[in-house]
Amino acid sequence: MSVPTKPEPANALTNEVSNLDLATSEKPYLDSNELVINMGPQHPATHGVLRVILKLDGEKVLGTECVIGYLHRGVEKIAENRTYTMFNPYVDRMDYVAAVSNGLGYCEAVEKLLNVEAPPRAKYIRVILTELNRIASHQLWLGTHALDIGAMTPLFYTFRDREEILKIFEKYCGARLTTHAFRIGGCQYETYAGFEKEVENYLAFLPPKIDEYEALLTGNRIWLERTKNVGVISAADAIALGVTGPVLRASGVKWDLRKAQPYAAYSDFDFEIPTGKNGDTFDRYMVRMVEMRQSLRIIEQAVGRIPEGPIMAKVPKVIKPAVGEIYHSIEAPKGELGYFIVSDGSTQPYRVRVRPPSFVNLQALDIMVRGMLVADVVAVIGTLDIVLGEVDR
Amino acid sequence: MTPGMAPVATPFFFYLLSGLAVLGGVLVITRRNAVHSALALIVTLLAVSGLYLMLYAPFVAGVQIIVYAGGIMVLFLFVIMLVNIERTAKERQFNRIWPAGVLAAVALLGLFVSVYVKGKRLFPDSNLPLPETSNTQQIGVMLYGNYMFSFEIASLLLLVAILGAVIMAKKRI
Amino acid sequence: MSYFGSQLSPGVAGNQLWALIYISIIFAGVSVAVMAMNWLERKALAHFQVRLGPMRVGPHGLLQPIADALKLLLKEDIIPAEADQFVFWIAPLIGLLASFTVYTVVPFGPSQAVSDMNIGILFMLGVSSLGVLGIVMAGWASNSHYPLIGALRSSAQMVSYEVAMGLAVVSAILMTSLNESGTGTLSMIEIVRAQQQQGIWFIFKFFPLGLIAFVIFAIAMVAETNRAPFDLAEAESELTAGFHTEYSGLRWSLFMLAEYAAMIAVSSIAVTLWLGGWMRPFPNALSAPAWEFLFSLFPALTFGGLAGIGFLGAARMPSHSFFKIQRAGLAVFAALLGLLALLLLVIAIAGRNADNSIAARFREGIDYVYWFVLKVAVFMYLFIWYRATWPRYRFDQLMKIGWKVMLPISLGVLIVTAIVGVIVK
Amino acid sequence: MVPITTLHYLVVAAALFVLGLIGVLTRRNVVIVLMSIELVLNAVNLNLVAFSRMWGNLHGQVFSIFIVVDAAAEAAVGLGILIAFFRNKETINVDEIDLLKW
Repeated sequence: MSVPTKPEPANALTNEVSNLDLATSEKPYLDSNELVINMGPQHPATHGVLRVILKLDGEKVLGTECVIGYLHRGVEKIAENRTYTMFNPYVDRMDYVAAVSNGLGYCEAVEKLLNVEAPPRAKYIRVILTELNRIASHQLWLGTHALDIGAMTPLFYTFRDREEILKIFEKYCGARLTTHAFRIGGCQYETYAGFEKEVENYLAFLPPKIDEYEALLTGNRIWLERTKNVGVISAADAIALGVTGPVLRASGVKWDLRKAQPYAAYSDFDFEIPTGKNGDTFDRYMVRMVEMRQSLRIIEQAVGRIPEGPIMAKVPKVIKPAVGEIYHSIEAPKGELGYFIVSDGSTQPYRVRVRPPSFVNLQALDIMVRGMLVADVVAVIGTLDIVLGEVDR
Repeated sequence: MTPGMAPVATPFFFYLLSGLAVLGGVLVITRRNAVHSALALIVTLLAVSGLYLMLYAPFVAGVQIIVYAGGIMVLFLFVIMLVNIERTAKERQFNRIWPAGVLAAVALLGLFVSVYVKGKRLFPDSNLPLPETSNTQQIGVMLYGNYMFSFEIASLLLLVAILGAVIMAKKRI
Repeated sequence: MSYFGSQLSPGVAGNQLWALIYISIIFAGVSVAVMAMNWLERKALAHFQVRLGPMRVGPHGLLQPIADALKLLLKEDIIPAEADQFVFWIAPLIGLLASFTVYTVVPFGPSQAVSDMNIGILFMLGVSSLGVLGIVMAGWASNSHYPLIGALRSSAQMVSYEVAMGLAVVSAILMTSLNESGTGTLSMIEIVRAQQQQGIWFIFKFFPLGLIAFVIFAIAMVAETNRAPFDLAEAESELTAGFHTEYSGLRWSLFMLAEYAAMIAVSSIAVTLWLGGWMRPFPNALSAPAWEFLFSLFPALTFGGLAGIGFLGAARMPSHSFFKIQRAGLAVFAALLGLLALLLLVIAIAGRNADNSIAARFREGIDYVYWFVLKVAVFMYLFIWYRATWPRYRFDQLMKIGWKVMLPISLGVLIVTAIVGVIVK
Repeated sequence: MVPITTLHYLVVAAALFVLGLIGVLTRRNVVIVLMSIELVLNAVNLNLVAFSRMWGNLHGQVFSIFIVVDAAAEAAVGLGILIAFFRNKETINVDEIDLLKW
C-alpha cells in the first residue's frame, strides 16, 4: 500500500525550525502506536533540565525537538552590568563541570582586548589546571554516560578519581567546582607548597584507573552493541552544524584549537589529537578516553618545567579596555568555547556573547537519533556531553 | 496423589470454581472496558484450569495456564493497549440485533437443558478409573502415537498462524 | 507427629495442617529472604562501587530493610486521577500472587515442599508467566506513557524469553528419562531424585549439553525477572521507572516483593533442574557416615562463620562513644547468629545416626534446606553481580538475542540431547 | 451435598458456551468478540475433559490440547487482522467492518 508521507529532510541543513509538526491534524497513514513523549525536564537521563519532545513510532524515534531555557540565568546580560573583573566568577557557572576552562577563555579574551599577556609561569599553571579540569570533565561525562547506558559502576569509579583533582583545585584556590582560578592578566595565587608533587602523584595514579574504566567498558559486548553505529554523524554534517570538540573529532576531523590556534602555553607541548572514524558513540567514547591520557601527557610535560617568575602581568586596577571587539576561543573539554566581547571603552563590557560548545553540539541531537530507538536517545544525549548550565546560560 | 485418597472437599471446590468461571464469563460479555473483560476472562480461564485439575487432567490444566493465561491473554492485553481508543468504551456496546442474538443463545441453552434433563441417565454417576500419576506421560505417548498426524498438522497450523499474524500486523503490506 | 516421620510432602500426604504450616513458613521465609536480599543487594552493590551502602540504620545498615518497609507502609497511597482504579489496584496483587504461588511446588527437600505435583515444572513455568499480566495491567492502568512503554517492553521480553527458557527446561526434563523404565518426569521432587539415581547433576550431564542448557536458562531467567542487564522495563535512564512509575508506597513495595520473590523462584527452578536441588555435593560417592556427618556440620559452620564476621565487625568499629550502641547491636546480632550455629551444631551431633529419631529427621531436613538455600543464594549473588558489571541492552538487541541466538541454541541442544540420549541407551 | 458427576461439569460448560455465544452475537467490540470465542472454546474443552474423565481414557484430553493450539492460532490471526484493520479504519466495531474492500 503506498501512502504519501511527508518527505524526510535529507540532512540537517534542510530541517525546518520545528521538525516535529506536533499540531498537524492530517495523518497520512493511520498509525496505531504513534506516541509523543516528553522526555524531561525532570528525567534522570537528560543531565539537568533538558526537555526533549520525542515523536515515537513504537520505540523508533521519528523526530525530536529540544526545549531549552529551564536553566537560563541571563549570564550574557549580567555581563553588561558588571565590570570585567566582577564578571569573571560568573563564567564559572556556565559549564560548571569545567569551570577552569571557562575562566581561562574569559581571562584570555579580556587580556587580548587589553593587549596584555600573562607571564609564562601563569600560562603553565593555567595549562596544568585546565588539563586537570579536562580530565575531571571527561570523568564526569564517562560516569554519567555509562550510567545512562545502564552500567552503574563506572560512575562511582570516575567520581572517586575525580575527587583527587577537586582536592588539588581546593588546595590551590579554595573552591572545588566553581573555582575562579584565574584572574585577568594571570593567576591570583601562587602554587601551594607540594603542588607539583601532588600533580605528579596524580599522573601516576590515574593511568591504572583509566585502564580500570576501559576494562569495564571498552571490551564489553553489551557496551559495544549499545554504542557502535549509534548516533552516527558524518564529518560533513558535523561541520555544517558547527559541532566541535570530541564530537567533531570522532567523525574524523582533526580539529583542535590547542593545535590549530594555540593559546596559553600549548605550543610548547607535544601531544596528539585523537580522532575517530565512524562518528558513532563508541568513537566519541574512545576519543575522550584517549584525550584523558593525552591530557596527562601535557600535564607531565608542563609540571616538570614550570618557569620561575611572576604570575601576574601588569594590569591596571580598573580595567578599561579601548573601544573595540574581540573574539577569542579555546578548546574546552566539550568543544570550542568562544567569547565575543565588545568594549565601549567603559569599565563594563558593552556586550558579551558566549559561544558555548554544548549548545551548538546539542543541535546535532536530532539528526543523530532519527530512526534510532528511545534507548539511543539517552545514549546520544550522554555522548554529546552537554551541560545545561552552558546550553541555557 | 497417593492412590485411594479421597480428593479434598470436592463439591465445595467445584461450586467455587464453576461459580467463578460463570461469573467471569458474565463479566467478559458485559464489561464496557476491554481490559476489564480480559481480566474477567483470565479469572474464568484459571477457574476452568482448576476444574481440569479436579477432573484429573493436570497436564491440560498446566497447558491451560501456560498457553491461555500466560500467552493468549497477554496477546489480548497487548492488542487492547495498541488499539486503545477511549471512544470505543463510550459508544454503544451491543449491536442492533442483540435481541435476536440473545434469543438464539437462550434457545440453545434450552436445548442443552432439555438434553441434559432427558438424557440424564446417559451419564453414569461413577467414573471409570483414570491414571492420574502418569497423566503427562500417557498424553505424550498418545500425542506422538495415535495422534501423530494430527500433531503435525497442528504444528503446521501454528506455523501458518504465526506467518499470517506477522503479515497481518506488518506496517505496510 | 505421625506425619512428621513420613517421607511425603504434606500436599501429597493430604495433611492440611502441615501444608498450612509449610505455607506459612515459606511465606515468612520468602518475605524475610526478600528483605535480606534487599539489604545484601544494596550492600554488595555498594562494595562493588567503592562505597559503603546503608550504614546509618542499625550496625552496617542491618535494620535498613525494616526501616524501608515501615516507610513504604506509612507512605501516602497515591492513585493517579486518570488511572483505572480497579486495575491499578489489582495489578500488583496479581504479580505478587503469581510469584508466591510458585513456591507451592519448590522442593526444599524430599518432603520439605508444600506439595508435589506431577506437572510441577509446568505449573511453575505457567504460574510464573502469569506475573507478566500484573506488569501489563500496571502499565496500562497508570494511563501514562512511560509505564505503557515499560509494560509493552517487559511483556514482549518476558513472552519471548519464556520460549528459550521452556526449551532449556525441556532438555533437562529429557535427561530425567534416561533410566531403566525410560519414563521421565515433570515433578520437581522426582527431577532431583533422577539426578541422584543417575549420580550426576544435570549441569554436567552429557558435557557440555547440560551446561549449555543451563547457561541458556540462566540468561533467560535474568530476562524473565527483568533484572540487569535486561532491566529494560524499568530502565531508569530511559523510562524513569517503567511500569511502576506511577506507583508508590505499599503498592510499589508489592511490586518489589514480587520481583525479588520471582528471582528466588526462578533460581530455585535452576537449582532443582541442574544443580541437584537439595542434595549436598557428592551424595553417592561420599556416602560413608563420616562424610555424612562432616557435611551435616556445614550449616553450623556457616552460621558460625557469619557470627565470626559479625564479631570481627564489632571489634573493628572505631572506639568512640558514638559507636557504642552500634557496636553492642552488632555484637548481639553476631551472638544470635552464634547461638543459632550452636543449635545447629547440637542438632547435627544429636542426629548423626541415620535412624528415624526426631533429631535425625530434623538434622536431615536442615541439611536439605541448607544446601538448597545455599545454591539459590549463589544465584542471588550472581543477580547482584550482573547488575554491578554490565550496561543495559537495547530493546531490539534483547529481542535479537532472545529469538536469533538463544532460541536456536536451545532447540539445537534439545535435539542433540535427545539423540545422545537415544544412543547412550 | 450431591457428589459431583459429569453432568455437573456439562452444565457449567453449557453455561460458559451460551455466555460466549451471547458475547459473539451481541457485542460490537471485536476484541471482546474474540474473547467470547475463547469462552466458547473453553466450554468445549471442559466438556471434552469431563467426558475423558467419564470414559476413563485420555482421548478427550488430547483433543482439548489440540483445541488450545487452535485457540492460540485463532487469537493470533484474529488479533493480527484486528490490528491491520484498526490501522486502516481506526475502529474496532464489528458492525462497521461490513465492507470486504475499501
